[in-house]
Amino acid sequence: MTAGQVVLILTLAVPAAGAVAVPLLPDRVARITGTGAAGLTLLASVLLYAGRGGTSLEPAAPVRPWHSVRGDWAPGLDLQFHIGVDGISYPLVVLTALLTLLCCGYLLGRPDGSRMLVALLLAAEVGIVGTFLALDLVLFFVFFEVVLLPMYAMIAIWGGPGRRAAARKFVLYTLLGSVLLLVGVFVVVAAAGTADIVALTGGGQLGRGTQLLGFTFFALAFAVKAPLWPLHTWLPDAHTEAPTVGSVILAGVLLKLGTYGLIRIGVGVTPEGAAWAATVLGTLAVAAIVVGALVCLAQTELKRLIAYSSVGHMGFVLLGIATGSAAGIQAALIGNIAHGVITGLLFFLAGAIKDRTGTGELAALGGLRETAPGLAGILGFAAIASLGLPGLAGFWGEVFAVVAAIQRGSPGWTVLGVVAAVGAALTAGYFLRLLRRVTHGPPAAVPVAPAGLARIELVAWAPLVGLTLVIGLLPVLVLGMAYGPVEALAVGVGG
Amino acid sequence: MLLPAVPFGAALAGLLLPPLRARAAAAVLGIAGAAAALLLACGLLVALDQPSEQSRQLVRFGHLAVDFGVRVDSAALLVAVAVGVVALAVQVYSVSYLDGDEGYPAYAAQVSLFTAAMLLVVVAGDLIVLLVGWEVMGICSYLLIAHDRRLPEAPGAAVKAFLVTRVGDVGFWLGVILLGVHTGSFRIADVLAAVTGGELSTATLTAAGLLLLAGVAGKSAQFPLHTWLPDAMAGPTPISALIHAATMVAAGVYVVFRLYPVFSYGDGVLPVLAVVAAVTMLLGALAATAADDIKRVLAWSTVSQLAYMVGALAVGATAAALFHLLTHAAFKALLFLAAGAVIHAVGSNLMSAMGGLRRPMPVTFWSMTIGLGALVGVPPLAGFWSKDAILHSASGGAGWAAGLVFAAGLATVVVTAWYATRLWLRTFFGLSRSEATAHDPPPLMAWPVVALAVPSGLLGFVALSDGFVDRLSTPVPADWTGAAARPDALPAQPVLADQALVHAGGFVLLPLAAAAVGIAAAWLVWQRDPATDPARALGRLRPVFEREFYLDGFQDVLVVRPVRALARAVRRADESVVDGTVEGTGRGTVSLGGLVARAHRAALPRAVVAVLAGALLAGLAATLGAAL
Amino acid sequence: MHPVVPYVVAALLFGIGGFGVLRRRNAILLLMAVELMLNSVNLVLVTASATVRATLAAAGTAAHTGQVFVLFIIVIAAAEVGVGLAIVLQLYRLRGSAEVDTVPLADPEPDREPEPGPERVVVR
Amino acid sequence: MTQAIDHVALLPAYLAAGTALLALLTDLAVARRAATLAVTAAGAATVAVAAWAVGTGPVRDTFCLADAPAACSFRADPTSALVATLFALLTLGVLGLSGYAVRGLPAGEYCFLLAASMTGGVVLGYSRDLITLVVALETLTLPLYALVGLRRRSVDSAQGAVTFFVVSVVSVAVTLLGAALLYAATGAVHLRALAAALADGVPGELTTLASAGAVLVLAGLVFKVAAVPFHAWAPATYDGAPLPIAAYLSTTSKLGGVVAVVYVVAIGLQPWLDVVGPALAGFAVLTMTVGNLVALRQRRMVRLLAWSSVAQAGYILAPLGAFAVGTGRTSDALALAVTATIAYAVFYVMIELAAFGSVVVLRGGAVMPAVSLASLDRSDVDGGEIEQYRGVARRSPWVAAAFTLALVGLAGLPPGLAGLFAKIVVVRSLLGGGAGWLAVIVALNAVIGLAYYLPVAVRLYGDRAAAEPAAVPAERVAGPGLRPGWGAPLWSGLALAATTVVAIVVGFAPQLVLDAAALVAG
Repeated sequence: MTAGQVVLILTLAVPAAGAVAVPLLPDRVARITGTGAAGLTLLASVLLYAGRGGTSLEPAAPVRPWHSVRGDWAPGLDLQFHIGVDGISYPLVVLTALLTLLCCGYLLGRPDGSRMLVALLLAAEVGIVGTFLALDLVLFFVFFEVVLLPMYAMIAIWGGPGRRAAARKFVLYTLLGSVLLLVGVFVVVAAAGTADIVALTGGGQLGRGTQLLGFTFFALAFAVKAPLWPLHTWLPDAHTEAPTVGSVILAGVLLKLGTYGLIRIGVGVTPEGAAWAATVLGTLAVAAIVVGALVCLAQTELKRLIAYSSVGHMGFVLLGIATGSAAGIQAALIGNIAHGVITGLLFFLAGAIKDRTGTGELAALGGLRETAPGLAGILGFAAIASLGLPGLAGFWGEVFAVVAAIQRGSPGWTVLGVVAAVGAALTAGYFLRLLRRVTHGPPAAVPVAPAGLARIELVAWAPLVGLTLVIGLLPVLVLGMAYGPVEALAVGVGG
Repeated sequence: MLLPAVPFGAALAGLLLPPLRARAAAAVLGIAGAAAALLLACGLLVALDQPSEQSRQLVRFGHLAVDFGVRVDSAALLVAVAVGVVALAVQVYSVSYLDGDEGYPAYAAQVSLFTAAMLLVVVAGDLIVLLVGWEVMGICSYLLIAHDRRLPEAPGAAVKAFLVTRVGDVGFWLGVILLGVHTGSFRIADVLAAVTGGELSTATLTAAGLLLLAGVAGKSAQFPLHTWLPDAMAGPTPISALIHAATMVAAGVYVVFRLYPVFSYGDGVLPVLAVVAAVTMLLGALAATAADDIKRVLAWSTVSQLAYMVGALAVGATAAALFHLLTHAAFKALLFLAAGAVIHAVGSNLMSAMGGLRRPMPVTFWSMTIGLGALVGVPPLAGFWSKDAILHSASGGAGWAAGLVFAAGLATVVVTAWYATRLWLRTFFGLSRSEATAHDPPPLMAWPVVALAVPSGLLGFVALSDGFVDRLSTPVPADWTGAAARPDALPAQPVLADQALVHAGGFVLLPLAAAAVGIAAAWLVWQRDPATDPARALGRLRPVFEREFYLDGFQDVLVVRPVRALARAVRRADESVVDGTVEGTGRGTVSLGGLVARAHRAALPRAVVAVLAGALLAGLAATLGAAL
Repeated sequence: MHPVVPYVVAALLFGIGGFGVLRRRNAILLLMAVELMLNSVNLVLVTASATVRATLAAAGTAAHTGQVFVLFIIVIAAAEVGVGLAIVLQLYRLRGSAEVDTVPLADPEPDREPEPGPERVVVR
Repeated sequence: MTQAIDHVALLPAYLAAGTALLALLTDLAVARRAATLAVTAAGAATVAVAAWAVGTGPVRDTFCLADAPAACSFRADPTSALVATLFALLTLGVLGLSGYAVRGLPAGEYCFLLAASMTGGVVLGYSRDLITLVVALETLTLPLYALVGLRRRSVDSAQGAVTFFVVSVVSVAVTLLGAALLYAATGAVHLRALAAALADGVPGELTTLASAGAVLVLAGLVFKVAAVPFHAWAPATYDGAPLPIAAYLSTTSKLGGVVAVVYVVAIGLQPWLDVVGPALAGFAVLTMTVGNLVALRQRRMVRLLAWSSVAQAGYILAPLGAFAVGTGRTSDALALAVTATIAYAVFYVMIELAAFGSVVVLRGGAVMPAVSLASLDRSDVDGGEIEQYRGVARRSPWVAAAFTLALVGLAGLPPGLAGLFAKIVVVRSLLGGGAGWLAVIVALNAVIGLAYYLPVAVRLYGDRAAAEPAAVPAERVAGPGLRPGWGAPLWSGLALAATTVVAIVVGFAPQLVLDAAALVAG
């Protein structure tokens, strides 16, 4: 058991232990232990970087995990407890750990924060980190499902007025996605005999027919999770009703399960399927961008608007994946991280505004600049970052998704690239409209309770603001380690 | 490398560090940043003899690398110096102009951020880094226009400014990406080498050229996308001076200057440029004649002067264009700052509220006069030399495009002269229509105005020195001598007009005469009745010019309203159709469940019937199956 | 007689039994119908046992299995009738009538629509 | 010639029968309820141990035909040991849960009938020919008619019993007819002999007879599992029966049905699967869909659990159905399908027992507002409305947690890992067997399933509307002459805890169940 493997297991074990321990402890102590557990997980996930055996720049074996742990769990089900981290999954794991820590910290400072919510956050974190680390298809599915109920409970118990219906729609829709994933997994496992992702990547053992069928199931499952346009209707409801912390985790990391899955399994395990469905996926992605932007222009509620903006941003990420080229997949990876950080921040802010003014309706808000200048400033920064201002994190994902689309050369793809660029302009449109409604203009009648920023809020948001700036200026941080694996994936798809 | 970094550091410090909220510290920081940038630019200008380039790889997407490249050459440095000068002047000026405003620290930081972004564009060695600077400038202009809390229409103008430029930027994005994708790298040097080396097909070049042109039109407020500039006057005056007169709007011209081979090799791009320039020139000038708000007059005059530069580029006189850019930066910034002083004194933007300020505000009067003189092109002042150079090269250029630019140029000279004089007379002469006791602005505001008056006056003479011309030459690789060098002869490739900027001889008289005609006409109309606005002479045309040819209305009807309607329609569709199907399936399953449940709400016999029927059917199916 | 005759009789018996089960309202008469069906099965088994011994001579497997099966069936039928009558009696005593078609399968009142209004969920 | 009878093989059956008798004797001799229950529980335990011991020993055959040793009626191999132990343990669990119910019911008769039913189950495990199979099934079911009707003053109970009785009798008739036709066509009653006869081809004109017989036998057996055309009795019977008996019905009786179907299909009708397969697939799909759909609309708790157990029966039958429809009938494909069926059945049985256990404890423990004063007597408490379970979590958090875990397990979601792995086993065997379309149907049904499990779970944590009458205080409940049994809550709680722990352990180590199931298929 090398140190790396121990740390790898810790990243999963610590939140699991936390999730079990927290409900048993008294309220205050529980929340502190919960935050402690989240902190430890972040530390463990960061440590994973050490001793990773050098980032492989040249396209090495398709998936070369830095550390990996392998053990038999249920051979009868082809289920191996095989987890490992590599260039593609590492940034996402760190992002998850960071967001969960921030959420736990945020709850620590709030009067109405409940220890059960912290426990559910840690349980969800186990599921999400497990999914990112899983190198066995069936294990991927098991962790993919672990996330479901904690999120349901979060929305159904601590949500807004219409939470029960929204939570039920969320859980049923996502379950539909994950059962399709189960069928897809076993279509592949039945054909290939093994469920090990490292062995399966590159689609060597699978015939073309199986790859196409498998990819269809995978694409459907992951399209539900990372909302691809026609399958996205659960997202706005879930976001509007979820508590602040729930929205942050939902938008920040849960959507990435879909796109990460599409990259690791869709493009990795069934590359021929990915190549075959590229144009369909690309068109739907661009449709997501444009529809997301247009619907946001006509939105009247703050959180719903940010939810639809996620649909648009994930559209760019999915466009990147659809192109199948190395540039496209890298654009998707950095798009993932950037969206996670920025939208996480946006939802924190939306929550803060809702707590202060009691309403999310844009019509009722206004003139935040006068009443809460600090909050307005950060909201402005987050909105500008989200509309893809170059120099901030959001820009790289969007531009290089368009570059990858145009790089494909065929007229169809160029049209997609152009429409995506126009979509980006529309994004600017609705974000500035949001800013104008919320921050500028005369102060609205709605009383703003604590005008200043609570210390806990600053602590929760500072890392996100910093990260947006740093990733914007130095995208190599996120992409540096992913050159090798992405190159290998792209070769598979003939990108 | 250092050049953009200094103001960027100042900006970041100003914005983020709350302890610096104190006014004094922020002011010092702002001015220090601008001054440092200016000194650095001048130092480099003096020290540097040939273009130097450093770059460091930022990130690699697939095999497309993006590196943080900086390319410094003489033309870039000249523009950098201009930017430094104006930025410094504006920083100093705003200290007193915004003394009452509590948002000043953020304002100062945003101006430094803007200066950094502009310098980044000027020295950018890589297309993506250029794009970064380009967009950051856009966002800074958005933030600064919306700076004034009390002004109700400020946020609207800011959003409009950003969105219109953003529409242009979509074209810019695509142009940059097209070039980058086809040359395999985003470094400008590689791109230019590929262009001149003939690796890119003319079709791609034309497409890239036109797309970049869209971006430039957006940023430099050329014809289709110019509607945002007049509204941007809602921002504080120093901002109008810095962003909407000297730097940002000039960035578009500079980019065309920088990527000139792309435009010149793509066939059909330069004629389009020329047409756009001509139309904008006339449009801007005519609209200025009828505007009553002093800042809107200057804004429209900026639009038309920019059109001059674009026209010069269209005709191939890149050096003349750059020279006009420099002079225009100086005198337009001067005019805006002076106008700021006047507004500060009189308390209103409208010229109808001004008049007879000659005596109470002598300093402003004289600096405004130099500025207006330069604008019109009165001989000794800078404006004359640069405008004359453009007109000369336009007249010398081959092809109908050059002729069009020349004709439009001449007509604009007349109109410019007319509205400049009108502005001059209505503000400083006749009886004072404002109640407030006008007086000269405080020293902090006066000094920058005077400082800017000097280059407006003397910059023309610098052009006389011969060393000046080749500094302005387009930074094209040395071997590029002209059309002949390219194997496939490009049709109607405008031979690069001879770079001589200064040339005496009969030709100079033509624009002078036109200017005189303009001034005389305005003076005559004003002289008959000093109280009323000479614009009434325009008669029926006035409302048309006043409403700026209703372009704003067209844009609203053609673009804004349909997009909003489409958004509402898509939202309704998305919620009712897509969401409807999902909810529908849910409700459908439940009602189906109800149906089946009702079938079970019967008595015991039905259960037995089910058993026997089931057995019967299964048996039948099996026997028939077996029989097959 | 030809072995098929008893099969036909058995089939008829089973049909009558089935019809009786479906038509009869009174539980006890229903039980009698079921007995009829069971006896028809006995008939089939007995004839089968005879024919099997004749045709499948090789089936030395305990020729009389069919009849043994019949014995078991008779025992089962008896047991069932015993318990069945007890149950019907209890139903009669409680409800005053042994009518089969008044025995509801599903609970009478309308079924719930899936989601009564939102209610607050309280978690300590 | 006397037949050599191997008594050791019969030991578990003897013990089970002995337990039944013992229960009667203790009730006569010692008239106290606690003693009877204790004796029966001890008896069940011994049966389990004995079955396990016999199972570990060599394979023993008894009651074999003199001339064809292969065809034996009673075979004690590891499979039968597993089945017998399962029956014994389940009966033990149900006995544990009967703490509350037995106070209102005649304990002696209750324990005797339960033990008798267990004997039937145990014998079913060992039976290898149609006659013993049918007799064992009858011994398993007959006591249940009486047990269902045991709640003396409740009309529902009587009606439930009659429904169950009538439909069951008709189905038995159908099964027997099928068996008779099979015997007529092949002359064989022992499963192995039947398979041999079918394998070497049935004479021309008898094939239709044989196939009709096969399907009718299957139809009868599938009634026990409450597959759709034959399921109408289940909700009424479960709701009418006392709660432990409803638990017994949905777990043990259903397991008996599954074992019977597996024995007949896997051993008896193995060569004729292309006849039987489509029928099974049809039953599976119908059962799943109808079960889930109707469960969406149920208002009473036990009826919801009844309908959900109907749906689960659909999932259990799916692998077998898929196997027949799918391509390639190699023997290991059959083994894969049987393993999946048995594994799912074992997972299901455990979770279902946990679910019913929680209902028993919640209803029995005066935690809920009694609907009417009439049902004050804790003995004939029934499942009650789902509404009554609102806000129960605040009073008894641990039981509510166990109930939620069970519900989520039934739905097949992670906290209930057992349920999740059960679903995975089914889908894996379906896709392994090549019936992809059936896998998709199972997947969709899982989604519908969650749609009714989750609202129930959430209601446990719902907020009790003030308007409802406060819970009836415990002391008023125990009226004169009704001593609250021998620490009823203790036993039930213990049984529930044991089942939940087993469910969790199996959740984390599903390989145990899979190896056991492979045993059966082996």
